[in-house]
Formats: sequence, C-alpha cells, structure tokens
Amino acid sequence: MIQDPKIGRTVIAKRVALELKDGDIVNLGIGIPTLVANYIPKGVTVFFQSENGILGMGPAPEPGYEHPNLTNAGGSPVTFLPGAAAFDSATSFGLIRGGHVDITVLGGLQVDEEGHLANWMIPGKLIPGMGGAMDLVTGAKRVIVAMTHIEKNGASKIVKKCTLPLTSVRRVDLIVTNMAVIEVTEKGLLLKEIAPQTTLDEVLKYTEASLIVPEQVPTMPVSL
Amino acid sequence: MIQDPKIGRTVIAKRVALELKDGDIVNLGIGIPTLVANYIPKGVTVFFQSENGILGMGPAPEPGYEHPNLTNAGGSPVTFLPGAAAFDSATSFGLIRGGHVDITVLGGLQVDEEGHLANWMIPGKLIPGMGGAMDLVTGAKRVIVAMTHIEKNGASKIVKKCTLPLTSVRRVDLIVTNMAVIEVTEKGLLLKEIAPQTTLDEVLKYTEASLIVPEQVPTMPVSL
Amino acid sequence: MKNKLISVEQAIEMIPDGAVLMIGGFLGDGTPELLVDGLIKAGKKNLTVIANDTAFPDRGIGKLIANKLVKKVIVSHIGTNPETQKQMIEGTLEVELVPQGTLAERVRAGGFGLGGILTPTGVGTVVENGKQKITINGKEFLVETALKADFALIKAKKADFLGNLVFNYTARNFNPLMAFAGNVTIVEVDELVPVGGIDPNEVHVPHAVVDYIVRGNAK
Amino acid sequence: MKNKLISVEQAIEMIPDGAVLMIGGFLGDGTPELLVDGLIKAGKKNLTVIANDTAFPDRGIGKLIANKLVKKVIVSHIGTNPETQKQMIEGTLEVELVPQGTLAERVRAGGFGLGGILTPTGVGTVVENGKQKITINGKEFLVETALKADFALIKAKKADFLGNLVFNYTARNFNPLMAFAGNVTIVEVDELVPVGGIDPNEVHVPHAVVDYIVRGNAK
Repeated sequence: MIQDPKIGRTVIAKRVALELKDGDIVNLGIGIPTLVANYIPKGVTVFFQSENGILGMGPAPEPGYEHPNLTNAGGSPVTFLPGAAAFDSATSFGLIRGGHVDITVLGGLQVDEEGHLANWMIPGKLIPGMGGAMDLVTGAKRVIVAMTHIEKNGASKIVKKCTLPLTSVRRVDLIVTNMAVIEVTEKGLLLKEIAPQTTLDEVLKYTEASLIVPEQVPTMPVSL
Repeated sequence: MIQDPKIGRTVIAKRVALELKDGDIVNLGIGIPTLVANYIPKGVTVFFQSENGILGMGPAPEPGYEHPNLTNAGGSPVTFLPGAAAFDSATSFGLIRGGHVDITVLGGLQVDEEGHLANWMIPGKLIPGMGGAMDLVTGAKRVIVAMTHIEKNGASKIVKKCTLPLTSVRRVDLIVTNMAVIEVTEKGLLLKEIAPQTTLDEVLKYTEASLIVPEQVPTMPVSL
Repeated sequence: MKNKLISVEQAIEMIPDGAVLMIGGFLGDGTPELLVDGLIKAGKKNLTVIANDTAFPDRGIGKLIANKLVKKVIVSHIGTNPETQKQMIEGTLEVELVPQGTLAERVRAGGFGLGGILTPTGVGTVVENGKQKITINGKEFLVETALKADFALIKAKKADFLGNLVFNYTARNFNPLMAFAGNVTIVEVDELVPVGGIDPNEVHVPHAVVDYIVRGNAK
Repeated sequence: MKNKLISVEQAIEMIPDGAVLMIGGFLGDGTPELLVDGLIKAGKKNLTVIANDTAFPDRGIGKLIANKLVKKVIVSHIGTNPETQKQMIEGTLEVELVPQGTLAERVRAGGFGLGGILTPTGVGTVVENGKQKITINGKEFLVETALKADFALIKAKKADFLGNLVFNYTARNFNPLMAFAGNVTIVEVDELVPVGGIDPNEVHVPHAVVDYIVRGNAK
C-alpha cells in the first residue's frame, strides 16, 4: 500500500479526474475532491459548479487578485473562467437536485455494501452539518466518493452497513480510494482497480464490506 | 342608475382609483380594471405589476414605439416607467402569491354574500381559463372586484351564493360597481356608497344578495 | 467539446411525433417562432404542449393548434385563441387548465428536481379535484406535482456559444423555468456572443441546462 | 412617497429582542456586515437566525454567535465556527440543521406564498424525522415547510432609491430569496443609483419586497 498520505491523496485525485468527460458539469466537495481540479486530462473541458452560486469557476487567483464576492463553497477566493455564470442558492440547488450536474465528487466517512454514503456527521463528536452534501448525492447524475480507504486508526471506511447517519439513500456510483476503485453495482461492491504499490490482499484486509473480485483486477492507470 | 355603459365603467374606474395609496404595488386585470390606471389621484405614485413579468409598467407607447418584448398581460404593448424591473413567471407569481402585491383589481362574473368571487368560467359556454386570477385573489393583500352591477339580461352579479365555479375561497375585500361600493365584512356585504344618479331602491332591486344598509349611505365621491 | 449550434431543421428532426413539449412565451411574446414554424413544416403529430397559453391562431403556440399538430395542452389560458376552444368542444384537443402561478411552479419543480410544491391557490375550487391536500399550521394547501417535458423549446435574446442565456423584458416569462425542465432544451436566440461575452451577474440561465442553440431572426 | 433610505441605527432600532432574522451570506460572502455590527452594538438578545451557515467567529453571522446574541440558528452548516459547536454542546444555542438546497427552497417558499415544497433530499435519513412524506409516481418526497422571518437583513451590490437590487457574483447566494421572505426586508447596499439607473433585465430583486435601504461600506 501507498505509505505517504500526500501521494495517496494525489493518486485518488488523479484517478477521479479520469472519470471526467468533455463538457461535464462537475461539483467538487471540500478536501480531497478539490484536488481533482488539478488533474483534468488534456483535451477535456469541464465546468466546475460550486453550490454557493457559480458555474465556470476557475482556480485560486494570483495573490492580490482575490475578490471578496468571488469565493468557492469553502469560502476561499476563486476566479471566473470565460462563460461563467453567477446565480442564487435556489438556482444552484436547482442545478444540483434537478440532475443538471453530471458528476459530484465528495469525501466520505463510510460507504457500505448497498452503496450508501455517510459523510456529514459523527454523533456526539463532529457535527459540521450536511451543507449541500445531501442534495448533491441525491441529485447529481453521477456520485463519486473520493476518500482514504481506512481511518487513521486503521478501521475500514468501506463497511458492511453504515453506522454513521446516512447522507442519502441514493447509491453512490463509484468509490475511489488510495487503495482501490470500487463500483457500486446491483449485486454489490465490484473491485475494478487496485492502486499502485498495493496488493489484492491488502485491499481485502482493509475492506470490511464484501467485495466482488473479478479474476483480473488491473492497476489504476495513474502515475505516482 | 347610470344609463350610459361607458360612463358607468368610468365611474367604476374612478372610484377604484381612490382606493390606491401612495407607493402601492398594483395589479390590474383586463377590462374595466385596466381603466383604473387613467384615474390615479394626484400626488399618489403607484407601481403597476403585470403577471407576465414586469413591475413598473407604464401606459401604451406612442405609435411606432411598440416593442414586441414589452407587453402587458393582455398582450398589448406597454412602456417602462423609471425603476421598472423584468422577471420570470415564477418570480411574478412569487410577488403575487407571497403577498407583495398591495392591491389587485379584477373583473367579476359573480360575487356572493361570503365575498367569494367567480370570474374565470361559465361551464359549457365560456372557458377562457383562470390565467393568473386564482393566484391573484388568493395572494394579493387586498382584492377589489370592479364590475358592472348587473348582467346585460338584468340579472344581479352580486348573488346569495355563486353558481359559477369559484376563483378562490379567499374573500374579496371590496366590490365597486356602476351602482355601489360594497365592503365584504365578517357579518356580510356592507353597502358603503351609492353611485351618482342612483337610488338605494335601485341598488336593492338589482342586488340578489342581502346587503347591510347603514342609516346614511353617501354618494361615491367621483365626478361623472 | 460539443458544438451546441444547430439548424432549425436539425432541431426539429430530433422531435418525434407524440412528444411532450414545453414552449416558452406569453401570448406569443417570447415564443421561439422559428422552431414553431419548423414543427408545422415538418408536420409533427399528436404533440402535448405545456405553455402559458395558446396565444392567437396566427401567432406563437397558436399556430400549432390551428395546424392541428396538438392533441393536448396544459396551459393557464386559452381565451385568446378561438381555435383552441373549437377543437376542445369538438373533442379533438384535450385542455388541462392550470392556474398560472401554479403552472410556473410545477415547471420549475420539474427542472429543479422537486416532486412538487404546496400552494394555497385553487383550494376550495374545481382545481383541487383529484389532488392531495396537506394542512400546515391549520392552513390547507394543494399538492401540485412537478412537470417535465421531452423537449423544452425556448426563446432568448442572447446566448454565448456555451448556452448561457439572457432574456428580454416580458419575453422572459416561462422560458428560464422551462430551460431546466426539458430533457432536451433547445433555445432560439437573436444574438450569439463569444464565450465570456456575458457578465456572470447578468446570466439568466446558466449553460448547464441548454443542449442546443438555434439562431433566430432578430427583430 | 416613502423614502426607504435609513441609517443603520434606525434599522437596528426596529428589531426587537427575540426577533426571527434571516441574514444573507455564504461563509460571510454577501452578509450585511454593518447591520450585523449594529445588532452587536445594540446588544440584541435571544435572536433566532435563519442563514446558510454561521461563518467564522470574527466574520458575518459568526460574530452574532460569538457575542451570544443568538438562541437558535436554522442553518445548513456550522463546521467553520467552533463557537457555534461550543454553545450547542453547552446547551445555550439551539441548532437546527437543514440541507442547503432544502433551506433555499424553504426560504423561497416563505417569500413566494407557498406552503412548502416536496424534495427527495433527506428521504431515508435523520432529516426525515417528524416530517410528512408524500409518494408521487412511486417516488417518496419529504414535505419541507416554508420559512418566514420578522426581518430579512440582506446585502446587495447595487440598489436604486426604490429598492430594485443587483447582487454581486457569489455574494448573491440566499440574499434574493430572503428579500421576499422577510416581513420587513432591510438591504445594505454598496452603491445607490438613481431610479431608472438599472436595466430592467438586470434587476435581480424587484423593489416591491424591499422595505428599507442602508448604505454599506463599498469594498
């Protein structure tokens, strides 16, 4: 398995980026998902939507070019790309809930065998609130969870059944971690790819949920 | 009673105009209500809202100044007054249903003792559709019905109970006709004023509904 | 990236007989006339049209009625088009009347991923027939369900090549709402500007919901 | 005609202790800071605040929390303000968490005269606790009810003297929705222009819903 956490996050971001198709409308969550923007494949143009009310968001501005009224959903300064549009929160979630966002990439605390995601609270410990996550998971055309495979204490985040409060009963479509790519199918969790420097045994060891393992499982097509 | 129908309509419009207060947001229906705009008292500024998506509508343009994208709810060319705003139909009815329109003036087919209005269809005969009328009566802060007191065949339009399909269960506030001003109260229909050239007997004769008649009923304060 | 710009003919080719269409406009103001004419020229049949009204026999949506392309309309008003009333009485055209504010919200709900809305409009009238009612804090509301369409045919004043839209005055009406509610949304525009040519604050509809752009005849 | 232009002090004077306030902004972007500061200076108590989030302890709505003016918040997110979480755990601040898209629609419904909306968001999660559910075409939706406020305190980039409003980029967020939902709506603006100085197509909120205007500090 990949030992360096930073490399692990980069691998996740690079692999998720390969899921983006030309012309996609994409919403990236805070944390690892944000990194995905750095690895869009050449020749692919995507449009980033941010739930605070913008489509066509560009990267952070050069120092001195920050504008207080142009921020992302984490409150950080961003820029406009040509063709950007600003709108109110109801319209922003109209895009999200209405299925007009092609892909959302979100962080996760747990995903279970049914593809259910928990990512917004740990009762009695951490209650940041769901923000836009529940609408994003419920409404986006495709939901990708980008997260580390295990917690700091070694516990698997891919579990038989979520013990944390669910974000939505809508199944996620794909799970990308620092150890594997897992597709949520009608029959269960299908192991699609294994991360570089990682063995199948490691994946199985650190995955609490049952996995459907094909005879051949390729390595993630990402460079380290 | 006033014999000339045109003078009758003018009396209605002039009397309704006296109900408008400085700063009011006003929606006028098609027909007699449209005439009200011609008689706004001096010193009173009101803002006309039209349900097709405009606030700050001015009168018809001079010939040659018509623009195809600036029309009223009847499809006729109008103008902008300074401070006008354009918006979509959902926002337009957000203003209407949300109680942001101070007064709506609508035509009527029948109003009954409970203050219920019927004004959008005659089954088997005339089915234009309700357009915005149901939202206007349900949502506007104050609803004034401006109509002739009787039909062409002499039948009273102020009835015990509406026989035509209702526009809303929301009571109207005031009825202004070519014969009288009638306020809808908790106790019933209160005769407030009688039109010029009209007697109390005539009002009672042409009103099917029971009226509460005070000892003194003044004449409408309008010139012919 | 996909070029959204197509001809009227290409747009019309996509639309099968029997399609459910949302068409923008208020008594013809803000209706995509070239697309309407294209439907007529192609002789489409059995269309269902969701729109504010049926305009006039020789204008906007009214032309579709006059040419008998439509089997059903869901509208708030048909009073300006005698042809609509005639076909309704003859039994060849089904007319579903919806209060205008409710129609706007139902279209918006469809495009915004809502199941519907709760409105006081229509409570206690014939409009409530067959509908669920919900009481909130002692007040009754009708459950009015979302509307979607196979195609939304809308008219904008201006678009960039991505499909960001700006509407003009009272030609806005149902157009921005329908843009979200069409499974395929086709916009007829009078002015096409470069990407980046519209102030982000002034975009009325973001390009994410626009599938195709057709050049209109500027007036 | 009433002049809507007032001072911050006059605005704050109208607001009693215990008032329900909607306050615009997203992590402080688009929050009327002068009005927030005015509430703190006046030492208002037991406020209920409806907003997207509680921002940061030293910015926007977060300052109201840090200064303990608030007894309850209805928000989608409190993760950026440790003070909110602290007071919640201590039991001095009630926190009602609402999914962001649902919150936007509930505020809009309040301002638009709807009883509420039907959303798929939250079905099957703790968010559905205590709420009615409705099935439409076999799909479950939560009934989410409208929200209103005694006062809406919002921030706009530009206003004319009537109160027509234009917002700036991501500072728009909840502001236009709240403008409709306040029984009294007070807007803090950076730029005041003459009546007629805004293109009708570019007005984001028509003046009918704006009661008072306060001059802000332009940035």
